[in-house]
Amino acid sequence: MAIKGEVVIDKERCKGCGVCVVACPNKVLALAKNVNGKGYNYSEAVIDDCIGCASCAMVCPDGVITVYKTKL
Amino acid sequence: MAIKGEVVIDKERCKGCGVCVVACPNKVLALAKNVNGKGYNYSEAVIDDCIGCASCAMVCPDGVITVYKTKL
Amino acid sequence: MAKELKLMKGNEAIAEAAIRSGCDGYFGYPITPQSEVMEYLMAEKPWERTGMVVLQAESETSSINMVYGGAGVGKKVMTSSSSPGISLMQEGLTYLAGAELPAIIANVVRGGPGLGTIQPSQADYFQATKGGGHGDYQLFVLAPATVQEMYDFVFLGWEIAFKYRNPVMILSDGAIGQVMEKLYVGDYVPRWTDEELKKNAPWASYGKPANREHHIITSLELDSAKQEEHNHKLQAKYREMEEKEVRFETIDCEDADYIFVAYGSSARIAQKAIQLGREKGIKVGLLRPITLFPFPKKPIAEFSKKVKGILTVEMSAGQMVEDVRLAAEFRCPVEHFGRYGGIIHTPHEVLEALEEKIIKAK
Amino acid sequence: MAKELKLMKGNEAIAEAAIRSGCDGYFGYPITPQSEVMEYLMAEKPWERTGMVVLQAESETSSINMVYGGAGVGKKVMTSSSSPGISLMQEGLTYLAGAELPAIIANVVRGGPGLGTIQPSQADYFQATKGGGHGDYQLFVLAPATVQEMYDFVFLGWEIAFKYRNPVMILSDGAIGQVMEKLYVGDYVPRWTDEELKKNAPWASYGKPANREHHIITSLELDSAKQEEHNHKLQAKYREMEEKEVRFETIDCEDADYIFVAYGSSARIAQKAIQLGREKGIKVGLLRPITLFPFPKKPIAEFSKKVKGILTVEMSAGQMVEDVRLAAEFRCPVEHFGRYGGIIHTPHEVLEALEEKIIKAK
Amino acid sequence: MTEEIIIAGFGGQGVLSMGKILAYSGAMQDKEVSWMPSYGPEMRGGTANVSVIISDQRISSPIISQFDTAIILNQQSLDKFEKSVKPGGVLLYDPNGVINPPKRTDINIYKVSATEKSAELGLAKVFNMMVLGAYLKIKPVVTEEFIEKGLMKSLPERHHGLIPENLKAVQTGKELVEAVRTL
Amino acid sequence: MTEEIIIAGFGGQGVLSMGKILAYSGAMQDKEVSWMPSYGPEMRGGTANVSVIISDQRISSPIISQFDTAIILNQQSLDKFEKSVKPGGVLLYDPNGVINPPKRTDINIYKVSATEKSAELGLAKVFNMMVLGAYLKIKPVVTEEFIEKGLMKSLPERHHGLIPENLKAVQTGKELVEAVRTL
Amino acid sequence: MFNPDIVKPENLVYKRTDVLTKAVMHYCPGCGHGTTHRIVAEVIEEMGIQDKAICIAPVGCSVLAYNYFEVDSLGAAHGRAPALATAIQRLFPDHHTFTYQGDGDLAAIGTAETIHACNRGENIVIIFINNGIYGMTGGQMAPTTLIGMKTATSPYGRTVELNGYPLQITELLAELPGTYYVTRQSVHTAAAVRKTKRAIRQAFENQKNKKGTSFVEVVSNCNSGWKMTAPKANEWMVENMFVKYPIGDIKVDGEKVK
Amino acid sequence: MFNPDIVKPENLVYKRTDVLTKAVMHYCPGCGHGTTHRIVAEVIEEMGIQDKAICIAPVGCSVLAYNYFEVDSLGAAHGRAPALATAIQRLFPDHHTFTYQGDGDLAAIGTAETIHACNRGENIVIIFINNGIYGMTGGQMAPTTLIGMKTATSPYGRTVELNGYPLQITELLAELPGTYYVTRQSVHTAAAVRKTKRAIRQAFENQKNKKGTSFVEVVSNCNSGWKMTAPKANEWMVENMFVKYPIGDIKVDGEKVK
Ligand SMILES: Cc1ncc(C[n+]2csc(CCOP(=O)(O)OP(=O)(O)O)c2C)c(N)n1
Ligand SMILES: Cc1ncc(C[n+]2csc(CCOP(=O)(O)OP(=O)(O)O)c2C)c(N)n1
Ligand code: SF4
Ligand code: SF4
Ligand code: SF4
Ligand code: SF4
Ligand code: SF4
Ligand code: SF4
Ligand SMILES: [Mg+2]
Ligand SMILES: [Mg+2]
Repeated sequence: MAIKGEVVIDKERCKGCGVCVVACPNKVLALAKNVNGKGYNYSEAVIDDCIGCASCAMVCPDGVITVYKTKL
Repeated sequence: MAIKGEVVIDKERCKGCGVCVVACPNKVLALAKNVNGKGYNYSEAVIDDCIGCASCAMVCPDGVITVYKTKL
Repeated sequence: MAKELKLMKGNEAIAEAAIRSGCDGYFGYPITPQSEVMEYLMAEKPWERTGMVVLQAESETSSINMVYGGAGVGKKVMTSSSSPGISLMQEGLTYLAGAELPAIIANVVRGGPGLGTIQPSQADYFQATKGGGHGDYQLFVLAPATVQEMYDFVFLGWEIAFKYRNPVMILSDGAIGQVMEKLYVGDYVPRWTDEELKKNAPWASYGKPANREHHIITSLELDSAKQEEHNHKLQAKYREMEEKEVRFETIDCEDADYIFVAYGSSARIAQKAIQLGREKGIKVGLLRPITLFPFPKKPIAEFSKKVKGILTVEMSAGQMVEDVRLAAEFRCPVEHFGRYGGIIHTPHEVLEALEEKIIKAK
Repeated sequence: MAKELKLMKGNEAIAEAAIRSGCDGYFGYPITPQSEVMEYLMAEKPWERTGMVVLQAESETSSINMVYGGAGVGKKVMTSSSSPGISLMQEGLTYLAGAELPAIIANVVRGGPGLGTIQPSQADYFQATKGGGHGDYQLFVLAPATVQEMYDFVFLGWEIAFKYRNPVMILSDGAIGQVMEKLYVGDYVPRWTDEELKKNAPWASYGKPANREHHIITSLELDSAKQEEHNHKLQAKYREMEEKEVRFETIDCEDADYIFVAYGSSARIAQKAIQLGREKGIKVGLLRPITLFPFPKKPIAEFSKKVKGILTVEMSAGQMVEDVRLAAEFRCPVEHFGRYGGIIHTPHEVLEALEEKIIKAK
Repeated sequence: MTEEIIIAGFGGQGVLSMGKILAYSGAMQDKEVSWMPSYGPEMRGGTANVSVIISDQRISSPIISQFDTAIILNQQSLDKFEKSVKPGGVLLYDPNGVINPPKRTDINIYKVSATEKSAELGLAKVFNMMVLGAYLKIKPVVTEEFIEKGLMKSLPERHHGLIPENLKAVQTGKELVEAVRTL
Repeated sequence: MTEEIIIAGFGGQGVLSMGKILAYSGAMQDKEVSWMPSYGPEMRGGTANVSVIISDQRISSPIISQFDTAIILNQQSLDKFEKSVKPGGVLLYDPNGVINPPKRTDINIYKVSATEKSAELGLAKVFNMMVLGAYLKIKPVVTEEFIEKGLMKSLPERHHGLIPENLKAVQTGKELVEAVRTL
Repeated sequence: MFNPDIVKPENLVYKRTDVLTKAVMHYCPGCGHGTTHRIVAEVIEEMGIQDKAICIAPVGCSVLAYNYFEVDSLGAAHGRAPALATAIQRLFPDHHTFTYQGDGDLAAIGTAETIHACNRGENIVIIFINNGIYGMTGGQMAPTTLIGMKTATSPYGRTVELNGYPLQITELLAELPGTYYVTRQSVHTAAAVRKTKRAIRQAFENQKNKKGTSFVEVVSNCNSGWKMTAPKANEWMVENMFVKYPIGDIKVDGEKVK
Repeated sequence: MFNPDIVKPENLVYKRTDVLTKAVMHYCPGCGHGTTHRIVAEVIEEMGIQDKAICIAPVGCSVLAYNYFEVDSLGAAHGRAPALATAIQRLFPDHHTFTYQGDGDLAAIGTAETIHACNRGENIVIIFINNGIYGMTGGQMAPTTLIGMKTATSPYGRTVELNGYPLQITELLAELPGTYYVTRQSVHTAAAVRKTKRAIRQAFENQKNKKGTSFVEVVSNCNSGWKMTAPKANEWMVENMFVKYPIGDIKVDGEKVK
């Protein structure tokens, strides 16, 4: 039984600060090449290793990350 | 050889607060019955036991006591 | 309303009025000649009777900001001080005006500038009426001339302050603050319940119930267009006050050839000078502004059409005289007389000034 | 005097002028839009070159009192801030005036009231000229309209301040503080030696030599008679300033039917409005007060006898307009126009206001 | 009728409360009154003074510099206020500690040895009421009846037991007063 | 001649210094100039803009809301300032990151792909000078000679070595500019 | 990479609290102000005190905090938030008045108000964001700026000679008998955020129990003022700020922590 | 009782210093202000620094101190003396700028100025008269007023609940790295006066050696405010004030005394 998480990032509200990227224990997140409407390179999940630990959400100053977790 | 002191109190500047009276180790000083021009019962030497220790002068807030001392 | 006779200092009357008018909080800092306001409150312990909070702050800067806080949550709060302390409150006062908060500030004026003297003066007129703080704003300024008015104007102050969401200054001086006179006090007005507060100060930040948006009390608006709009709103309010809230008293003006314009202590002295003048056959009257802002422009304008001259009598180098001139529009001579720096003019001096500056000067 | 061309912000020009004019000390606290004054000084490190002291204080209250201290010992000291910070200095300012201390205070005005906005404004006119602090006193108020004047008026400021032993306020606004323009700077004026200080500020408390009485710097006088005398002395000084130190500029006034009265940024905009007006055949000129106190009453009185109307242009709800009316004595219509709360009027708006409020209105 | 009075002496002599009782009494008798203490750091020196006005009309300035009556309780106050009595006015003083008695000849001068008397009777506390009595003998600006009412109003209720003693002192003062020189 | 310009983009794009060099150059060519940055907390958002005026006459207000020319370096600034160009005026923009290009038809529109070009050349530092070059091609308000003088005056002496590179970038910009739609 | 099997309400682990408004915060990317706001709001939500919470915003970058907290709020004059809070909490003793202040606001111009509110033991919560700089006005030196640190008003680095010592205001406040809880935390890692949230919860619980002043310092980055990216700023903070401002409890339940 | 054999210049043991003016001080009889003035003046005389001494008088009973010290002086606004002194000493680094302040002035309204001057380590001397009351304005409560003490604004005695705790500002200042010497003394006995004088001397010597801030508290009676005779007030002071404000050195040569 594996723990599986998923993050939903509000791309348009993300400011691309990158602190979530640093905070993720599994290196799930990275800043996108593309920019959002405000010109920020928003954060996105780049690999599928999220464990739903919410570390990213904890440190996100703008509270734009929603975290889900389930046991598969 | 005895130490002999003498205090000169500027009666008109004395405010009769009495702290010199308390400070004198030899109880030389007392407040006068009479008042000075400002209505204060000024301090005066009432016995001849002054040893010129200047304790009275030290505590006098108004600096109105001058102290002399000699060895007789 | 049962009226009870007391003999009280003006400062004490302010304190007594605070308690009886349902004031929620007083925040102050000692300064001569107004320290009795807080001393009286501390002795009366209103917190045990009405629940009113009384606190000695660490400075006037702090007390005015305590007032800002209390006013912002919808409470009836006040402070008092004297000139130097009031100067320290200028930032706080412009914040109160900018955020449109109701509050009472009593200034028991002493002689300046600087540390000056502790004797009575009226040289804070400009500061009170033209804005000692920055920006375009107005305090509502009441000028009591008696101990009774010191008391009454606290009640009136709350009315105005909450009606217009505007700080009210009670501008008196050391003489009115220190003198004991007869005073009739009325019944106790209870402090507002939480429900009354919500009704009377619906805009306040008293704690957000689930069913409304959060409230924000602030004087900041970084968007200049909105800030200008806010300023327009403030100006409209001030114009409304000028329309509706002017208060003044006239004495012996019906047949007057000359009038004194004087407020507070000076008005009382001028009143005596009227007697002296009339004894000498000089027909002189008195217009006493009770509100310094809004200033009684219209009645002065009317008089300026009728009388031969106006003498303003102030314990200052000449401050209110500017407003009188602006109102009289140079239709008749308007001159200033006043002793200042802690000296109070005598009725004789006042009359003499009228003769010298107005009657003889053409 | 060698003149060197620079491109500088108004705020930087003040700082550069301080260094070049032999200023001994600057004490300040950050606030937008004037923080560059101290930032420039800190970057230039004048203490290594001229010995000038530069210190960031813990508040404006503190910085104005540092200025009071430095001024009291005869040094050329100054501070700068913007509206809310200046409101906090009101006690300090009345102390400076009361103790007759020379100093320069620059106010780079922003929109109020309260925290307001950080955009330019001219709504601190009353505060600067009528006494934001308590008591009867006057600051000498200079109103620069260009970066060059920001620089020049620091030099002029010292001259006036020491000549009259009076604090000088340089009243500008966020636009003049933030804009970069051409600036010609002159030679360095060395700081005073101790000997020069004693000569130029013989009254100062710089340390008592054996051969004279001790000096006392104070604004306190508990004896009301003496306090009144002191006040008379101050008033005489202010009258002397009014006699001798009025400064203003007129543009296109020779043939003018109408004139604008405007200072600082507004004067520049009005100047542009003149062009637009003259293109339309409206003969309008500009009187630009350079000293706001002493106010150019006489020239305005003269114009009021000649022109058909006067429009004051200020970024405020109407403050200087009162002084213009008092000077014009209602001989011609005097109206006010101004955007405020951080908004700057355009030349078109100004011209339109002239047409609406003066020309069309009879 | 307008009576303008200065009462001046040392702190502790009951100057302010004497003034207050007088003012209260006037108020009870339906007169306009004012009571204005000097305030400020001169109090540091231990002197105290208060001006009281009792009048049938609205009182203009409560701060006055010329007096119908000066009630003087020490030398310093005598030096300060002798000159401020209006010509034809009254100066009442307690001679205790006064080395240089008043010299003016255009005013009515009275004295009351209340210090001495109250010490003698062991009634130092009502010294000031004796002085008040002396004053009322010279100028009956309020009637006895209202002095009692004034006392009742100005003293806290727990002290109302002392009223008879106070009224007695007023009486004593009336008997004690001597004219020194009257016009 | 009076030319009123807004330069707007992200912080870090050299907006303020481009304006400063332009202003300095004008000043060296004996013109009146003003340079007025927007200031305040909107800077937190990372945008930066500056208005520059170059004129033969005394400049009235340095704060202007309508522009002869807008030099626009990102979408946000385009959204904000497109409407502020005077009819018949010039809008010059760098298309990098611009999704919604300018739509007005009553102004002259130019573009300069300076971001792309400077990246390509590895000369990101002089990106802003390329934009400046493009502008000067459209509106030669100052001559090349004075741009050099302006650079000398505005750069600290230790950076004077970089001037040739900067001038070259100006040149590149002049070549790079394209008219999108002119009246 | 969006998995509808996982993203459904019953699997929700973390979502933005509704005690924050919908407004986009104006803070620079990665600024600790945002994180701290979030957890203060979460505590208010968890304690169910939204209707009794009153936020006093300062003058500083968080001047607009009142736009973000979905609670009744007031914007104080620079440095005076503790004076406002004093009055409000005394007037509404069952409310939860808290101030949210920067280091310039609290430790420079507001020194007297802070010390006296704490000394009186006002029953308030003070959240103190120490980023060693005046963020709002463009990065000038603050009382807490480190020695050697470059700011707009110490462009060559702060020196003791010119500007004195970094002020450890928090340690000073812990000396006052009126403070009941004094702690220093940070929000740069998930673990730190969790600890800080517990500290803030503790502060509000103390207030509920009328214990006096609770003071929570959050050492935070000002990446704009420090001229670094947010992650770099956080690293720099750990290496430099934490030396002068060590993380941990200073006073708990009215007793200094040894 | 006047003996001409003894009263002659060569036998002089003590006389009033000429660094005090001839003016009669306005202080109440027995007030410690006068005593403290005297010994400050004596130190100035003994050190020969009259020409370099600059006195900053506060607002408080000692507002007129400038009339008594025969040195160049300035009267500061209430609480701001340390700001004046900061500027003056920086502008005249070889002078001896000292402030003379009461507890209301220094520890209430002047808290920020005091703390920041001390924190910057300004090379000034601060003489701090702690009499637990606002003497000048008629005896109101000061930050240093003891619990239970009756004043004009605490007529039933100060309570923690209403007014908070007596503020030990001196201990607080000793925590700051900028203070080099912090001591608490008194002037109620001859021995105490001698010790206080040594402390004041030490303070001015430190200043000469540019050591930073020296802070000398003098616990003193306000017999008027306390409503006692001066001798009684001194007794009361020993029994009550000294408990909360114990006499002795708190920090010497930059090191806290254990
Ligand atoms: C009386 C007054 N002085 C100065 C300012 C300008 N000002 C605004 S914010 C600020 C400093 C903010 O720094 P800090 O408190 O550390 O908050 P941060 O922005 O770092 O979060 C200053 C000095 C002001 N608004 N009012
Ligand atoms: C701004 C301002 N606020 C208040 C006052 C009134 N005031 C004068 S002295 C004083 C307190 C003095 O107490 P303290 O400093 O303890 O000195 P002390 O008289 O006890 O020696 C106060 C509040 C003032 N002059 N200025
Ligand atoms: S922490 Fe938040 S704002 Fe920053 S990059 Fe990640 S999701 Fe975006
Ligand atoms: S929830 Fe945890 S594992 Fe998933 S992205 Fe966030 S930090 Fe990484
Ligand atoms: S201490 Fe001085 S003032 Fe007091 S009684 Fe003695 S001599 Fe007189
Ligand atoms: S010198 Fe000493 S012994 Fe003589 S009177 Fe004074 S205290 Fe007493
Ligand atoms: S300037 Fe600093 S404190 Fe302010 S929002 Fe940006 S990073 Fe945060
Ligand atoms: S009131 Fe107190 S402090 Fe002031 S002089 Fe009198 S005893 Fe001294
Ligand atoms: Mg900060
Ligand atoms: Mg004291």
